[in-house]
This record gives sequence, structure tokens and C-alpha cells, in this order.
Amino acid sequence: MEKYVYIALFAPLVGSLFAALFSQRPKALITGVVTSTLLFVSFVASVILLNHVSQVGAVHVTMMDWIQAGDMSIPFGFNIDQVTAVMMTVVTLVSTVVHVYSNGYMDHDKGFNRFFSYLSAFVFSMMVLVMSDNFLGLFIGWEGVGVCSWLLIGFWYHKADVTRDVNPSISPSWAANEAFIMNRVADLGMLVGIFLIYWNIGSLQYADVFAAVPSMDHGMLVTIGIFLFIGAMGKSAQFPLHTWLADAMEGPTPVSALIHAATMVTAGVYLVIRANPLYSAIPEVSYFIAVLGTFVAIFAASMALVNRDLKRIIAYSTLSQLGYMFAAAGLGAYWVALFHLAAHAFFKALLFLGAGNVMHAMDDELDIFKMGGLKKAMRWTYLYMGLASLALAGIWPLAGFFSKDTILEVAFNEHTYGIWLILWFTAGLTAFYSFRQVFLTFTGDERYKPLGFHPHEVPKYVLWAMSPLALLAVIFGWYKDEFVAFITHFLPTYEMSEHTEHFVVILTVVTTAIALSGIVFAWFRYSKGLKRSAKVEQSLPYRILSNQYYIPILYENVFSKPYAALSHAFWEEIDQQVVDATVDGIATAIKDGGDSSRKIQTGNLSDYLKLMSGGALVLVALVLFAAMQN
Amino acid sequence: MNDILSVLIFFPLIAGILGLVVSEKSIRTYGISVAAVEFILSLWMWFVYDPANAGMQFVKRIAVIPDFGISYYVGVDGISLFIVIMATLMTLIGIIALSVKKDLKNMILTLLFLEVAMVGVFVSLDAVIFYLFWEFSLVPMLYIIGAWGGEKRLYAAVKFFLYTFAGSLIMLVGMLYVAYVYQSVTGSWSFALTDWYSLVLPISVQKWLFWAFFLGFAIKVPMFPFHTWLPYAHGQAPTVGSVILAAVLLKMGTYGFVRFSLPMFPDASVMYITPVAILALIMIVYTAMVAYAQKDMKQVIAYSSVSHMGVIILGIFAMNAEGISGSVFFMLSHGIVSGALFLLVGVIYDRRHTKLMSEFGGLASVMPNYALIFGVMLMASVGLPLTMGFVGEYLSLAGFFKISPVMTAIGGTSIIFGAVYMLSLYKRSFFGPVTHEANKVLKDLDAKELTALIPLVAIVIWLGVYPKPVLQPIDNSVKALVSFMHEKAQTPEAKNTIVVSKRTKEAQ
Amino acid sequence: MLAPISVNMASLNFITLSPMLIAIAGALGILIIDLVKKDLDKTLYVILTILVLFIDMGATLGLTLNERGFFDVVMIDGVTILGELLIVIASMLFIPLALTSKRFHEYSYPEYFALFLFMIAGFQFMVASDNLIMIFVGLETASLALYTMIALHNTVGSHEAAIKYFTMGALAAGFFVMGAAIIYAVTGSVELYDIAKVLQERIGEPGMMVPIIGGAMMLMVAIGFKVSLFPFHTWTPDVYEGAASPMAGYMSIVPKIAMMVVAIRVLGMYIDLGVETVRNVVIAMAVITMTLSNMMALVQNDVKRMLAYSSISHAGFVMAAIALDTTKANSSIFLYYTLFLFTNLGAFALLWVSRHKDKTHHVRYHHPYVKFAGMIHIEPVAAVIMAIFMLSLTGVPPFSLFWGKLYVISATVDAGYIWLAVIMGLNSAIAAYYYLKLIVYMFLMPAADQARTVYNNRSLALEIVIGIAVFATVASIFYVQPLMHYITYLIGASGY
Amino acid sequence: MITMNHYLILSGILFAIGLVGVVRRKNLLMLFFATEIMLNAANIAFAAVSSYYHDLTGQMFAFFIIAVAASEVAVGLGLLILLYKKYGTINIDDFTIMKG
Repeated sequence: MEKYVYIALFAPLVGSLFAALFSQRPKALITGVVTSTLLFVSFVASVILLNHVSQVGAVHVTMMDWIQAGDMSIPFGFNIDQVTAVMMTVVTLVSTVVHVYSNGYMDHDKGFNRFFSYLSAFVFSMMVLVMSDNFLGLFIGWEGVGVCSWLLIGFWYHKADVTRDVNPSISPSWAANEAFIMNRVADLGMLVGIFLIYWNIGSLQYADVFAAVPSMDHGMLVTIGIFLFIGAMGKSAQFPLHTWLADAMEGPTPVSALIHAATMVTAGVYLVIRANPLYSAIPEVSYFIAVLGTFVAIFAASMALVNRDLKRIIAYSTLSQLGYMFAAAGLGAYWVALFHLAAHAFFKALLFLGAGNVMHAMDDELDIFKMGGLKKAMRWTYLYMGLASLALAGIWPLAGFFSKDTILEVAFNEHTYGIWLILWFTAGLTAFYSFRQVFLTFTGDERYKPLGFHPHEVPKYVLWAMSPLALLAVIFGWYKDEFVAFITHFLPTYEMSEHTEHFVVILTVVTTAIALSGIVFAWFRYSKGLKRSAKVEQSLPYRILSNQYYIPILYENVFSKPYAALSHAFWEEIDQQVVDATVDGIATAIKDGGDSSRKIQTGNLSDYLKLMSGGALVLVALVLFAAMQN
Repeated sequence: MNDILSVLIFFPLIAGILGLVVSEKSIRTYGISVAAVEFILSLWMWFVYDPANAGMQFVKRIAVIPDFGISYYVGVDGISLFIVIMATLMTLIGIIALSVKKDLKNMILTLLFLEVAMVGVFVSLDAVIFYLFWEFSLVPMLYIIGAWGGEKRLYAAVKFFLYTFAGSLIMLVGMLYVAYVYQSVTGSWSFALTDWYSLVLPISVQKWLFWAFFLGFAIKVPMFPFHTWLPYAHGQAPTVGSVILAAVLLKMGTYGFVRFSLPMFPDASVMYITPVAILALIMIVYTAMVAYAQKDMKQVIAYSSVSHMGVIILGIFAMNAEGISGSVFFMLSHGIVSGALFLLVGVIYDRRHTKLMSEFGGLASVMPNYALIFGVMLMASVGLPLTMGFVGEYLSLAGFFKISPVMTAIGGTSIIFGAVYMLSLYKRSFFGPVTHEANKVLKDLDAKELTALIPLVAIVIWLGVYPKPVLQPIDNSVKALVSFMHEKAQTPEAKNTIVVSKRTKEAQ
Repeated sequence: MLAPISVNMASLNFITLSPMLIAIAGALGILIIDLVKKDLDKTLYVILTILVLFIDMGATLGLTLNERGFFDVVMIDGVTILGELLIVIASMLFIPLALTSKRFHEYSYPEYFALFLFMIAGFQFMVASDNLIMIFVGLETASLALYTMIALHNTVGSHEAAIKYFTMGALAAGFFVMGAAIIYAVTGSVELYDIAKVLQERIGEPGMMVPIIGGAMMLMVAIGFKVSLFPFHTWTPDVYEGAASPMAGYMSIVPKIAMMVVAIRVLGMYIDLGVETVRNVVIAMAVITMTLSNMMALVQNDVKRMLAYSSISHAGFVMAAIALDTTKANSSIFLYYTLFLFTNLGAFALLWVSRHKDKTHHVRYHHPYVKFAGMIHIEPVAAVIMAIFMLSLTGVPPFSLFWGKLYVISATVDAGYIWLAVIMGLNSAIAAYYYLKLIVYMFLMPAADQARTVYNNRSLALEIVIGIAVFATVASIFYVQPLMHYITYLIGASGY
Repeated sequence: MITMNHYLILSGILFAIGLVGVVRRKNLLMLFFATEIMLNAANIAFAAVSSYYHDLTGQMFAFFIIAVAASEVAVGLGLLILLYKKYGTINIDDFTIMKG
């Protein structure tokens, strides 16, 4: 099995390096083809491993030593258990699709080869992240995906900065830096968590760490849990570190599909799932996670309600779905979280790719107010996005229904009715905003006509490329029981109490009801076309939402600007005016001392004689005085 | 075999003197070949070095002034070995990448003499000889900055010289006092470090000696608030000057801490962890912010050096194998990375004769290779895993975490602030549209520059992925050092603070 | 009723006098030659002088330790031998500098060389006796000769220099004899070893401190004047500037060595007696001297004047060692001055080489900094040599003076004066600035106009002297050990 | 009855006079005289002390001082004449080229 591990891991890297060779050249289709193929290879290997894990059990390989100093010894070790296998499969599957898709999407881009190099590099980092058998290995992937996302968000680095009202995410490069730095903030927390683990347990291997958890001081566990979760918050863009995700939409759409929907942003969830022994030992932290997740779910959903930017809407929905996952994980239903993670990966990627098609058709126009009635031009895309949105809304029998519904049941089962209520309501919002988007884009009057767009369906093979995701978005949920059976070999099972079982039907009905009502409302509101009312758009709530609660501006004024100001102050006021001035001051003081003391040297002999005699007298007097003392 | 070190020291000296007769037009080849030979010699030294042996190797001791216990006494262990190799490497790279036209001959010969001093400092085991090389290294640097520097070069050069000179004189007094104590204890004079190590100094003496040495080293590092000479030196120095300065000369200070302060004054070192650490934290945070405020690319990197040296100091004062090994490794990585970054700035400076970021923008479009290599070095500098920069930074912080989690958390902000100033530099000069006309026609890296830079990139990746060959010898020697300190420490708090790694315990 | 005087020739033990006698004889010889045959060339006299000095040196080396002679007035101990040797060596390096390519007319007088030899005899008397009379006579003989030689340079500056030096010297002489008188009044003797004995007994008596220390201070003034300690240093820069460069270099070494020896004897006696006041005064003066003169040197525009101030500060540096009065300290003094001798004389010689008849670069100065601007491009070798001298004076290893500083500071540390050692260190740092300034001018600045004429006074003799100085400065690391060994042996042997 | 102290006091006074003269006078000739007075003050002291101790050393010293004083005057006057011939003045305020 070892070889499959290595194949799964290194195939993307090879692809990336291959593409990198051509990075300076004009577009060469070969790069796209090779990388896609290699990713497919990796996917196959992952499936084989998945199968092997389910039949035989976990695979563990240690490639080589990495860091060894003092008592710290960190290998490049990989551990393929159920969770990893699932993650690997999901990641490689989605990436393969996205790669194939990108062959079409990036067709006209002169950075074609570079793009594939980055994209495969990202997959490699993601694989390291999920496959590693120790926390520092995870950190490698953690940082690696960070860099790749930096590269890919800033892929169109040549665009100039513009003001916020022209483009809320100022420029690709700006968004890229924001993402990187914000993640770094979280990574520091993660790093501290790792240090804590090392100095308290003496090892960073998952096995040792989780084995040690029961015997550890609870307070310490809490601290570790918190710091690790801070790391997770960064990557999964949880409040308050969420602003970067929306801005990250500056990247090419396949990137948004792969990185900012399906894989990277779920790394945080993965970490919590991975560390379930730790988090199940500290319910208070877990509960906080659940609450935060719930909050983010509704918080993000609310922003999605009013947004006009096709991709940002999906980004917010991603955020909100991540909230769901954290809620589930926080409530101890780890497999549910993982299940929703996988399901979400499929339909959300599909959604994004669909959005990509639309952008292509509309020459990168993203404002849904300028679209409408596209279903004539792009029937398949309409279908795909409709499906995905239905799945997202959690309509039976699509994947979303099973996963999200279970999460709500869990919330109910835990007697955390507040959480349940919010999540339930958010389900409604989700349904509404996703169909608001769908209807505004595809139905109603063709507002793009006057703007002179000529939409057209994307090439067939791109649509074929998307089909696996579509399929999975539909059927994935049907395999819930198999999934549970498989995953609970590793993750703790989660049994609904009698009381819940009793209510389960009602719950399902209620949830589906609000979802449907959301869709219906969206239908009445938007399917006939766009009816804007200035009154609403001027209203305070609307403006708050459309400005993302003014949080980006807040951050800019609370962090960025003061930081810059302080830096300049430090440099000009302190470094130059105080520290350096002191040094030079000493020098000049000595020099001035010289200037004043050279006045002794009048050149006039009689002054010299005076000084000499005076000196002599002083000596004698001083000495006599001294002599008197003893 | 034992003379390898003497060869390493005196080969460039002789080559430099003979170089006087080489004609101006073939001097570059001469310089490159000499530096290459020197580098290969140092590699050979690594090859024959026995990594299992933690002690001094290739030891050579010849009495010079026996009456006063001064002897030509050299040797390397894991700690100094790689710094020496880095010194020879960076000299070679520096000469290859040399782009000065004026007085090329003087420049190259000066570099060779500088190499003598650099190698000498790191291999000498006799305090006076150490001091000799330490001081002598100022002279060629003074000349390099002063003769090939920018418009404020004289000020910068003299400031650099005097500042360091003043500090090291105080250190000299300290050294003489240690020698005196040694003499009054054993009855014979000696400046040999190995003899000094055996000396158990009373705490009260350790206290002031620690600060005497501290002053000498801190100015060299340079630690806040003694750092202000550095921006001038870097800002004014020619590219090769900055490369050598950042890569090697700054390491003298941190190396001094490891070689002198820790083993000689273990108690005082432990006692003063907090004040030193506070200075280090100021270096990390404060200078990182100052770096962000810079307008000049080179200044950014100069200040970033100070910030990184702060992390190194933290690692050294972690008092455990993790931290110290990490900091020694970080010395190497910082040497390579900052050296490379200065080279890169030099590249653009040669083309446009300005280093102001406002002059650039969109360079990634016109000079892709340049942008790529710069990006790699940038990522290494912000400590991205699988690059050389991460290993050292991670270990240093991890080590100091044992001393004080809170301080480490503050120090850890360097991974944030580092990203802030480095990324903003990259954004300002490489991203965005090409605004400035002159930048539209810039040509990408030429063969000369690539030959200088690609090896560095290779090293950065290689040692990031597989640091073991370097880290292990370092770690062995450091473990020995730590357990030695532990035994020597007198105060209980020192005993507790200095953590001997379990592996060492098992070994004993 | 005086007892008939019977002098036993053996007791005179003239061999102890031989160095001085040889010098005097040589001087007389030169005068006679001049009587016999006029207008002989200076080269003859130079070589003759050198020969005489060689014999002198031989005689000095032939001396046997711890002997007395000539009515026990002359005392030969380690310090004496070292002093005499240094005097002779310095003189031998100095006198060839007369062979310049430019004609400076003081060298055309044979009297100049006679005076020179007399002066050497005087200094040798100074160092070779512990009898205040003898010291005084030697001092005055030397000084009077020196005044005259300075004046012989025959420029406005030299005349002014001579008169200043002379007058202050007379005053210093006054203090010296008065101090001697007081000591004599207290102890009834002028022989230091006697004085020491008597003081030992009487030091406890009430009110005795006053005359004892009073006398000491009077002598202190005279010593301070000769070795140029604050506040008796004021003559130094002016006289150096006025005198010919070689003479300035010579004055920065030989008279100081002579007086240092006297200081070691006299002040050493007091410090041995446990008169802490004297020690403290010496240290205080030393510290003030080195600091103040360093600061003044910073702001000079003329290299020669800068070197004058720098040699003041060096003197202060060494004076601090005298206050310590340990064997190591006393040895370090001689080591320091041996190394300082070569470097400093070399530096002044280099200035001499670059001497113009007319002041091309400055209305007042012969050697303003600007004159040396960009010298690396015009006279690379000379520039490098000058740089080496400057670095050596700064105390940058491996050049000679570093070892001197090392020993002196080490001696200070051993004696427990850490703070003093620190001050010494900081002073060297300050000093570094003005030495560096010259290097900066020579290496880092664009060439000055008419720079071609920088080297118009060069001649083979000068080059040889400078060559020797350079060698001594660069190769110091190889001979410091034997030198130190020899010095320590001599000092230890005579119990200082 | 004149005791030694009287002599010593006298010599002290003379020395003081000489010193004052040195400080006050601007005329080189006067300066020389002042220094001579100081030397002679010492002479008196030596003579007195030596007679008090019945020891000849002091007188010997005195003779030497006289001799030295004589030669000093010789050199001094020489210089003085040189200066007067060249610059027509012996006021020390006129010799202040070298300063600073």
C-alpha cells in the first residue's frame, strides 16, 4: 500500500513541477493535460487507499526524518485512516474535476501554465495537510496551502489597486496579502498550540498526543484546544478572521471552487475532527466552537442576502456552511461534520464552477443585477447550478438534505435549542439567497441585452467535466449509512436519543418546510425579473449587510492604518529622533568637548604659565588638604 | 589533516597578497577561482568532519606569546563548522555577483582579506586570536563601505567602525579580567577558551563579565538599542558589502554569545534571560514595524535582519538544545536568505540605480525569473515550512517557549509582522501594473546573476526539506554544550533552567 | 679641617658611566673635526653620530645589572638599561632623518649633531641615577640642548616653540629643585634609596605628611611637564608643530621615556611607602590627560598637531600604568614605549617625507588633512604605510601597539582597577576617530590638487627608517614574546 | 637668633615672588629673572638645610643649581637676542601664532 500513499501524495507535486518548467512559456496545453492526468492518478490511488482502509485498516508510513533537535524529533510520516482517506478522496476528486474544468476556463489566459503549476502545488500541500501523522506535518500543509492560495488569489497580480466602492476587495494582490496575513495571525495561535503540545507531551505525533490526552491536566487541555482552534478559525475564515474569504474571490473561479469552497477552508474543520479526542475531552471549548459556528452560519447568510456579486454570494454561503460544520463538530457529532464537509465540497464546487461558466458567458461580469434570463443561453449551467442550489438548500433527495438535516437533528438532540433554532432559520435564509441568485441570473428579463453581452454556453467537455460533481451532489446523501459504518471505525459514533428519534420526522418536515418557503419567496420576489426598491436599499439594515457590517472598513481603521502610522512613528520619531540621535549626540558631545577644551590652548605663553602654576598650586593645596585628613 | 583550518585561514591571505601582481582585467577570474578553492576546501573539511564527535575537531595549538598564555589555537565543532562554510560560500557568491566597475582589483583583494578575518573569528579558540580577527574584520569592511558606498558612505563607514570598536574594547577588558582570574586560580596565563571553560566564576564576577561581553556582542548583532549603525551600513554599502555584512559579520555577535557567554557565565546568562529577552522582543516587534515604514527596499531587508536576529537571540537564551540548535541553524538560514535578498536588491539597483519601492511596481511582469527567485527568498524569509527559514525560526521559538510562553507568543508575532513588511514590499514593487516607463524595458536575470542565485535557492529548499545533515552535527555539539552548562551552573535556578535533553541523559 | 680626599679609582667604576662618556666624547669629537676642517657635508656627521650611537649601545648592553659607580651616584639597574637602550635606539632611528633630499639648514651645522649627542648623554644620566642632583643635571643638560636644536630649525614656528618650551622648562626646573629642597629638608639626603629609608621611619610622625607629599607634588610638576600631563601639557602641541617633524617625533618618545624612568623611581618610592594620595593624583592626572587630549585631537585640522595631541594621550595612558607600580605595569610601560617608538617615529618620519618648504595647502599648517586626500590613488604604498601606522596607534590588532595596549590594560585589570581599564578602553575608542579620519582622507576621498608634490622630501635614508618602522609595526606579533620576556626579566631583576 | 625656619620661610617667600613674577610678567627678560629667583629660593633652602644637617650635599646641589642657572641664562639670552633681532620684540603676547 505504501506506493499508493506516495503516488497519491507526489503525483500532484510532479505535475506542479512539470508545469513550472513551462511557466515562462506561452500557453502549452500539455501542462493542463499532464497535471489533470496526474491528479486523476492521485485520485485513483486515493480511492484504492480508501478501499484498503475500509477492508484492512489504517496505513502508516514514515518517509524520512525532518527536524531533529534536542528531544524534538519530527519525521515526514503519513497516516492513512478513515478520515484521511475520505479527505484525500474528496480533495483529489474535486481537484481533478477543477483541473479538467480549468483547461477550458483558463484557455485564453497567458498565465495558463503558471496556473496549473500553482493549482497542483496547492493540491500537494492539501494532501500533506490531511495525510501527515503529526501536528508539524499538518502545519507544513497548513502553510503550504496558505502560500498557494496567496499565489492563486493574486494570480492576476498585474491589476492595479482601486477603491473599496469600485471593488470591495481592492485588488487581487491586495486580497492575496490580506488572506496570507490574516492566516498568519491564526497560524501563530496554531504554533503556540503546537509548542504547548510539545512541552507538555514531548511529542507531536497524533498517536502519542491523543494517547496522552486522558492523563493530562484539564486546564492545559483547554488552553491547547483554544490555541489550535484559533488556527482553525484562520483557515476556515471563522469570525472575526472571516473577511479575507470574500475578498479571495478575486482569484480565478476554479480556484474559488477548489480552494475557497471545497478544500482549504475546510482544513479547520478537518483539524477539529482530527483532534476529536482532545475536543471531546473539553466540552466547554467544543460548546464555544458550536456557538461560534452557529453565529457564523447566520452572520454569513445574512450578508449573502443582499449581495449583488455572484461569487461573493457563494463565498458567504460557503462561510455559513462552514459554520454548520463547526456547529456539528462542536456538538460532538464529528462524523456528521465530516459528512457535511464532503457533501458541501461537491455541491459548492459545482456551484462555483457554474458561476465560472456564467462569468465566462458574461465576460467576467459578476453583478447579478446585470444578468437574468440566461437560462435560454446556458441551459446546462442553469441545471447544474439549480441542482447545486437545491442541494445547498437541503432539499430531499439531494446530498445537502441528508447532511444538513442531521446537523439540525444533532443540535436538537443536544438540547441546545437555541443553536437548533438559529440553524433552522439559517436554512431558510440559505434557500432564499441561493435561489435569489439562481433566479436573478437565469430567469426573468434579460437585463444584459442593453449592456451588449452575448452569453453562450461553455464547451461540452467542460460540462462533462462538471458532471461528476453534479452526480455526487445528487446521490452522495444516499450513501449516508455506508459512510457512517465506514467512518465510525475511527470517529466516535453519534447516536440520537430516543426522544429525538421520536421527533425526527417532524424535524425533517419543519426544516424542509422553511427551506421550501425560502425558495418560494425567492421565486415570487425574483423569478419575474429584478424589482429594485430604493427605499429598501437605502434602509439601514440593507446598507449594513451590503457593507459586510462595515467590518472591513473597521479593520482598516483599527488595524491597518494605526499599524502603518505607528510604524512610521517608530521609524521617524523613535529610531531616528531618539535612538540614533542619542548615539550621534554622544559623538557630538565629545567633539564639542574638544572644541571647548582646545580653548585652553590660547597660544599665549603667559596663559600657559598661569595654567601651569595654577595647576601646581592646586596640586599642592589639594594634597595638603588630603594630608590634613590623615 | 589538522592543518586544514590553518589552510582555510591563510590561503586567502596569501592569495590576497599575491593578488597584488595580478592584472586588473583578469582579477575577477582570479578572485572567483581563489574563493572557489577556499569554498571547496571548507566543503572538504565538512566531509572529513566527524559528526558523531561533539567536541572540537582539527584542533591546532601553537604558542605565540607563552609568557602571556596567548596561542594560535584553532578548531571547529558543529556550531562553528557550518558558519565557516557559509562564510566561504557567501564570499564566493559575492565575488561572482560582483558588479562594481571602479577599482575592481582593490575590491576583490579586500574581500579576500575580509574572508581571512571571517574564517578566523569562527575557528579561533583563543580569546586574543578571536579578538584579533574580530577587530581586523572591521578594516576591510570600512574600506568596502567607504570606497564603494552611496553618498553618505563616509558617515556610515566610520559609524560602523567606531560603534563596533567601542563595544569590543569593553569586551576586551572583560577578556583580560577572565584571563587574570584564570591566572590567579591556576597560576599560569591562558587565553584558551577550553581552559576558560574549566573556570567556575563566582556569580558576582559573572554578572559584570556577562554585561562586558554582552556589550561587545550586542553591538555586533546588532541588538536594540545598538542597532542604528546597521541601516546606515547596509543602506550605503555596495551589494557585496551588505551581503557579507548580513550573512557573516552579524553572526559574529550571536556566535559570540554561544561560544563565550553561555558556557563561561551560565548562571549570569540564566539570571539575565529576562532583560535580554525583552531587548530581543523589542528587536523583533519594533524593528519589524520600522521595516514596514521603509521606502527603500534595502532598508526593509536591513531592518528585517535586525528583527530576525532578535529571534536568534531568543533561541540562544532558551537554554535548551532545541532553542540553541535552532538559533545556530537560523544563523545559517538568515545568512543565506538575507544574503540572497541583498543580492536581489543589488540586481535591480544595477539596472535602475535606485532602491526606492515607489520607483517600481509590476516587476513580476517584466522580470519573471527575478520575481520567482525573489518570491522564494521572501517565503524563506517569512519562515515558510520546507524552506530553510522555517526550521531555525520554529526551533528557536519552540526552545524559548520553555522559558516563557508569553514572551514566545510576542516573539512569534515575527511570523505575522515579517509577512506584513515582506509582502507589502513584494506587492509594492512586483505586483500591480508597470507604472514607470524605465521598468518596461528591464531585462531579466543574466547568466552571472543566475549562477550566483540558483545555488542559494537550491540550498534554501534542500535544507528546508532535509536539514538533518547540517542540523545533526550542530545539535550534537549544542547538546554537549548544554549539558556542560548544566554541570557548571551553580545556582539552583540555573540548574533548573538549563534543560539537558533526555537523549543526552540516556547517553550518559 | 676637611679630611683629605682620597678617591679610589676602582670605586669610581667608570664602566657604569661608559654610555654617557661615549656620547660626550663623540660630541667633542665632532666639534674638533669641525674645528680642523670646515664645510664638511652633513652625511659625514650623520654617519659618525650613528657610529657613536652604535658604540654607545654596545656599552649599554655591556653593563652589568645592579651596580653602582662614580661615588655611587650612578646606578645601573634594569630600568636604567632599558631606558638607555630605548634612548639610543630611538636616536639611531631619528638621526638618519637628517639626510633629506631638501636642504634644511640646521643639519648643516656640525653643532647640531654635537648637541644631539650631549642631549643623549643628558638623558642617559637622568635614567642612570637615583640621585636627585644627577637627575636634575642630566635633565637640564638634555633640555638645554633640546631647546637649542628646536630653535635651529629656524622658522617662525620653531622660534616660538623654543621660547615656549624653554620658559616653561625653566619654571618646571624651579619646581623640581624646590621639591628636591623640601625632600632634602625632611630627610637630609638626595639619594632616593636613603630618602626611602628615612621616610620609612618618619612617615608616622605627626604633620610629616605635609612636607613629604608637598615635596612629591613639586617633583610631580616637573615630571608632569616633561611627560606632558594635564595641566602641564600646554607646550606640547605648539612645540611639536613648531619643531621639525622628526624632532617632534623624537620629543614624543625619548624625553618622555627618560622622565618616565625618573617617575618610576620617584613616584614608585612614594607608592611603595603607601602614600596613596600620590597614586590617586597620578591616576587622576593620567585620566584627565588622556581624555582631554583625545577630545582636543578630535578637532585638529593638522595631522602633525593631531599626532602631538595623540602622543599626549598615549603618555597619559602609560602614566596610569606607573601609578599601579606592579612589575607587570612597569614592564608594560617599556613594552608600550618600545612599540610606540617605532610606530610614532614612523608616522612623523612619513610627515617629514611629505614636508614642503612652502605651505602649499594651508596658511599655517604644513600637514593639513586635505593634503592627504586621495593619497591611495597617488602614492598607494605610502598611503598603506600611513594607514598601518594609524591602525597601530588605534590599537587594531595585529599591529604593534595593540599588544602594548593589551599589556597595559591587562596590568590595570590585574591591579584591580577595572574602571580605569574601562576608561582606557573608551579612550582608545575615541582616539580611533581621529586616526580613522586620516585613513578616510587618504583612502576614501577624491585626490587633492598638487597632490603630486606630496613626496618631494623623500630620500633613501628616510625610506629605510620608515621601512624599519613598518616592519616593526607589522611583524610585532613575532617579537612581542622575546621582548616582553627580556623586559620582564630586567624589571624583575631590579625589583620594580 | 635666626633659626632654619627663618631661612626656609625666606626661601618660600622668594619662591612665591618668583612664581608671581612668572605669572604676571609679559616681558621675556623679566620672566627669566623670575625663574632665576625661584632657583635661588631653592639655593637658600639647600644651603640652610645643609648647614642644619652639617651635610655638604645640600651645598653641592646649590652649586649645581647655580651652574645650571647660568647655562640656562646663556641659552635663554641667546634665544631672546635671536627673537629681538628677528621680530623686534620680546613681549610674549607677540608670539601666539600656534594655538588651538
